[in-house]
Amino acid sequence: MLCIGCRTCMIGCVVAHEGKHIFEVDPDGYDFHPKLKVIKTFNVSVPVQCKHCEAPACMAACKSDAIHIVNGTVIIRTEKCIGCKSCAEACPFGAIQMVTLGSARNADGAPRSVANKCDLCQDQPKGPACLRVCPTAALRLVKEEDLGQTLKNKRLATLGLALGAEAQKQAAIGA
Amino acid sequence: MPSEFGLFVSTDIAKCSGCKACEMACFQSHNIKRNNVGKTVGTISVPVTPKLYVTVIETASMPVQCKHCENSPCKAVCQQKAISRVGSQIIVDEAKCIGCKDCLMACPFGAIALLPFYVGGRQAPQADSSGGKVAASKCDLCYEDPEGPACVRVCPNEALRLTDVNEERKKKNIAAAEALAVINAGDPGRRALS
Amino acid sequence: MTETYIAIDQNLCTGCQECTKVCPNLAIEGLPHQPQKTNPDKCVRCGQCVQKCKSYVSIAEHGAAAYARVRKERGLPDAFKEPLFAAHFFSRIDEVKKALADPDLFTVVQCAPAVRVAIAEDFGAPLGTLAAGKLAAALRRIGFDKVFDTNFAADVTIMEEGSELIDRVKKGGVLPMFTSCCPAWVRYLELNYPGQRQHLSTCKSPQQMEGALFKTYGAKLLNVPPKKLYSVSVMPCTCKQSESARPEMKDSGQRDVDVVLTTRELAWLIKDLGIDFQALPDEKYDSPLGDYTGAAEIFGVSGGVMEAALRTGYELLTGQPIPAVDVTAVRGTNGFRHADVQVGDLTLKVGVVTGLKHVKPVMEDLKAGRLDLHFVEVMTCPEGCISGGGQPKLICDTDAGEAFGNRVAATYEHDRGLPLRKSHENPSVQKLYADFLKKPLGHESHKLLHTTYCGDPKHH
Amino acid sequence: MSMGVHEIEDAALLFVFGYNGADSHPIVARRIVRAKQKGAKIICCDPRRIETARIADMHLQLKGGTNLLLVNALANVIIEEGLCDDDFIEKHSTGFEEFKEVIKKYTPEGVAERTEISAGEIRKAARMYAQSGRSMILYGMGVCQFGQAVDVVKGLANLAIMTGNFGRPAVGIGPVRGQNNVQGACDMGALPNVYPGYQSVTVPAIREKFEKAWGVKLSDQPGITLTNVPHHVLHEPDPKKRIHAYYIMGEDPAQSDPDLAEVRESLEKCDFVILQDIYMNKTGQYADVILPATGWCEHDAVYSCCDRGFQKARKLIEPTGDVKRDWEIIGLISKAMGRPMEYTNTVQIWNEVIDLCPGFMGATDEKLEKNACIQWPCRSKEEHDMGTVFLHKDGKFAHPDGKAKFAPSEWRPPQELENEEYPLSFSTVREVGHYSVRTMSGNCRTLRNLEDEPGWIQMNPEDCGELGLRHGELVKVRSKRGYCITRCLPTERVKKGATYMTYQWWIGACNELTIGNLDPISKTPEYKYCACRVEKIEDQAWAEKHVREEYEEIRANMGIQTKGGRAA
Repeated sequence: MLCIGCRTCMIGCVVAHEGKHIFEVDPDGYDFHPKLKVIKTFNVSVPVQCKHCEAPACMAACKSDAIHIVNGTVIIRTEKCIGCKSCAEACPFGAIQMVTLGSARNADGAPRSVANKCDLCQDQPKGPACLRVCPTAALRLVKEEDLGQTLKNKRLATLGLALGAEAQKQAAIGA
Repeated sequence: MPSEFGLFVSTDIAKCSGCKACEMACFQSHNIKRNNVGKTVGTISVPVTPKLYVTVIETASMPVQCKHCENSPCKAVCQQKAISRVGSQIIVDEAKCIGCKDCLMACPFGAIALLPFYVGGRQAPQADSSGGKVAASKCDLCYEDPEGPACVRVCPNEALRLTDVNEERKKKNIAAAEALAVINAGDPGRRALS
Repeated sequence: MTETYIAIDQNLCTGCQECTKVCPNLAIEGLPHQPQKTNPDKCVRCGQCVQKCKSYVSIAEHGAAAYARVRKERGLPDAFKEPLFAAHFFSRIDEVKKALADPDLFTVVQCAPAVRVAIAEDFGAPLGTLAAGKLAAALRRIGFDKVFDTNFAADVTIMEEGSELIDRVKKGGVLPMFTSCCPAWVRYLELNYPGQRQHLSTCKSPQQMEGALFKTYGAKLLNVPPKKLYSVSVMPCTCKQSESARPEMKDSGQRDVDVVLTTRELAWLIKDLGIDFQALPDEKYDSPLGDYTGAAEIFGVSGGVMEAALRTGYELLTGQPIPAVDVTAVRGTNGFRHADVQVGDLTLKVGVVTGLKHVKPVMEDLKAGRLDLHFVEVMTCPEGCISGGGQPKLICDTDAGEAFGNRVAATYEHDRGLPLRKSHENPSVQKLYADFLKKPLGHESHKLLHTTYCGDPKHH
Repeated sequence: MSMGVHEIEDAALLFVFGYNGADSHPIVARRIVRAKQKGAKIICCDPRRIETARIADMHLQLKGGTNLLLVNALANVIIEEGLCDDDFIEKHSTGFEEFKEVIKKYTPEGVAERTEISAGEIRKAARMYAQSGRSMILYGMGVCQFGQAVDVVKGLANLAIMTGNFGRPAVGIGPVRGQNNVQGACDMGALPNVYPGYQSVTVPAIREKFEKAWGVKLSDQPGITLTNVPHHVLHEPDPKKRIHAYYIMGEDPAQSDPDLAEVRESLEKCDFVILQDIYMNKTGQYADVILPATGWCEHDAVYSCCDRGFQKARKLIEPTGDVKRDWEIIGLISKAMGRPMEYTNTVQIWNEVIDLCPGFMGATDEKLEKNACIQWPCRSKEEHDMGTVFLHKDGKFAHPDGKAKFAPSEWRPPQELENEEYPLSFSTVREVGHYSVRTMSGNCRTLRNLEDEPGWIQMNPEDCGELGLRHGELVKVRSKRGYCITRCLPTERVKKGATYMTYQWWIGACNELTIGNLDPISKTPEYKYCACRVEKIEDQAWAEKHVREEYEEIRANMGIQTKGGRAA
């Protein structure tokens, strides 16, 4: 709920994936394809991006062997993508977008369009760019061990609540 | 707004009964002019050649049809230039097809079949006049029909829909965002702000 | 020839079960995505499954040999080029061709009202094109010695059934009285509500009346021995064949109707004989058994029998002409509709059911004594005979609204254009009574035109 | 601002009125988010469900143009329910009785219908504001860009005075300015009625001080405000009083001023127009002379933050191309016009400024070098005077009697209301990503790719439904004064009947629609309210092509290199 909808994460994503050359090429000559998208509804402003599912529907739908899990991250190998859109259709979160690449063309010279989604900045030594650039620190990387700790904390809190309630009940009976 | 990327018809497998109404409608829509097919079965005098293929197994069924790939393998392999992109869609020009079957082999979905090609109620001659012509047949989204794909219109179970993935993405994104609001509300560290 | 009428080809059925959704008597059995089977003991032969089925055999997939084999199994002519669907009926074209070729036989044909508003569709005409004249011409080109019309018998049906209703109302007979011209409905009632059989009109259907008259009155007029008279009917219905085969349907001394073709089969026969249907001139049906009024023509649409009965009943009861010939109160497409019609002092409560799935609540009301009606018309098919199981089959069911609507409109159009629109005004019918039957519900009528539906339905 | 920006985090209650921090100032918005994290309550008054509204404890989604009704009603509740800080009012203010008299009739029930906020909500908000202990008001262009703007500012100040929310840490009222360094421009006297340091041109002693320092004779008459320029070019009958030359620095009136048709006419008819800017802009197309200046990272400077904080900015890179620093250009022109102005660096200039402005006197270059920021007033050059974080300490105000003055006003509706022909209300807003008229951000490739021509019109989905409009469809937006083409953005965040556009687009130029109604005191135009209608464009293919071509043409006219430029 910290997100203020500023979309700096989207810019950060593009800069991280395009590299420094975006400041050197023709202003229209690079690919502006953020791999996450800030969504604003009545109740919420938040970037939506890939959840790196354990059983990815996109991977199951891919007929061209372009989607793989590498170290727990779901990665699209765009060079293998035939642009059939099955993964985009399969993703329940809308985390995959079809994009047209300016940087690559098909053998017949036609523009090349591929599926595009978050890869957790796997090539970035400092981790996901969206996290780093967010001015309100609204994003965080959920790791498996964090998930375990969060659950443990929640359960401890639940136990605490139950103890409190029990004490009140006893006090009521005593009174 | 016209779609930048190829639209395609997708199936809700839970709804598809495998009835082939889509195949019949597809055949009709493409043969009204070419083979004088009317509204009743009695007006059919040529073999039924659909552009989508209902596939049934013991537990499920669906019409397999072209996804109108952006980097289409079928188009890439066609030496005759019989497969091209019209707007955002991949279209086969049957007149140019010589039946080499490369596109059938290249398509990972099995969405293309080699079927007899009839014009005016008769099978057209093969290019070398050696016999009846066969040609690659695959979904063209009824691009010449202002009402759009016939299969979608006739499905008795509303199992088919014309899909624009980037449009659908908008809706899915909104649902995902709303879900994140609930997830954050359940997170003690962030609850103060929800 | 097998006595199976409707069947599902186990090799073609994909198990989509779309047919089970339209079957009015739960006669189709099977698992999803597995081939389905019809249970002949429950099937009412309405043929709606045949209309619905889109699971076809593709030549491209199965090859020409498989196609030819199935075609032969189903009794289809060589000229047949249509796709073959899993749900089908067996054709009797061969029997008709054989009879036509037999020099010893005198062939007569009758044709139901709904056929003429649909058959042209199979020759590329717009849905619901009226082709009464072309149809008569085609039947003549095929080689029938006399081209008569079921509509004549429909007018007779009104005389008999109208009189029966008046009789029941006046003498405190069993009410409500249900129409009996739809054989699938009759069979449905026999299977599910045998205790309510006495509510059925004793009248035979127009097809069977016409058949009985052919081989008695007709044989005399034509001066042909009844045994040499071969009687063919063309029907929009896949159940009429089984109706004609019922054991009680031989009151003329022979089988009243020898063979029944559906509309589609007639179209196949026309094509098989190389007749260019659309190029035919308009011709007339042969007199007197082909003379008809508008009241007979509307038998093909839901509410039509009721409307025809009211046109005549009103005048027979009151002695006055009916104020409006178009009785719009009973028209429509709703599954069950009812109206109060003032006939002189009598408020006649009438109901119309179309589509057998709508009849069940009506019958349950009847059993519970809640059905306060005098006369009920029941038709099995969605919008009456024009939507029958033997009518031209639509490639896309999404066209059904247009097809049925146009066929209904063409039927009423034909009715409006005829010089006579009330059954009792048909001069040939009047002559039939004067010369032969004497009076409605008379002795001769009783023998030839009425029946008791008493057989064990499982054997029909 | 009466407080420091960093104090926002420490308020017990933030009353955010007509201010959309997340879109206008993400960095200030971060302070608001932190305040919330630290337990502050937030009341957000805005017709749209802006980001602040999402995290607010109360969102008063008022109808546009009813600001003063709401503000007066809040005061009404505070008085009626005895929530005033009577001691503060007694000791530190004047005019409370007259104020009460005016406010009496603004009951919550009386304004509920017009403001579209229930009396219960108004009461609840008033109680929360009056009772938090540390309530801070932040307001923005949603207050200032109305025909009745100054009155609302005074109304908000009234609330702070009557509840004693002045002169302590983390209270007060804060206008969060519309433009970067607009505070600096005002501080430096870029106003028609004052010299630097808000010293009036009509006070002889002050004028003489500046005449002496600069060695020139100075006028004792206030000048002309920016928004009155078109009038003085086009409609001034006396040729001597007419404006003949127009020198524009870092501003793009042909994009940012209301009623652009009139602005264009005045730029065309004006005898001589000079534009001094870092990039070409729309106004530049009308300029006789263009003076290219250095950008923010190419020169040393002092900025003023909205909280009166002077901050030193240092050159990062050497300028390239034929450009000069702003002060160099001014010096050269001054010299050419006969009065040498020979500075060699910015410190020289700064020293002159603080010596002439008592309020800035202590903000020496040495202090600015050592500290991130010095907030004026800072009157002593001594080490101990580090400026003033919040104003009115101990209840001391700037009026001669040292007291705050209650200033009651009666509400006036906006000049142009919705009507049959133009059934929707229209307001200009900001969007994060493009700054102001985007002279700068439009030249940033990533920001331009994030959002580009022709922009969006935010509309309630119900209104879109009635017009048969879909997301992303191009539409014509029309007012009495003109029209523009933009894309439809259905959003639940906007009330039915209201529409919003950002004003930086060249094709979706919403100032073609806005009205030149000015606040009588501030002369700020009523950007936040006029009537419009939205028209569906049947031929979308044509519209897309039109937008593309128009964009290419505008860019070509501005000398922007295009290579397969992609609008939309």
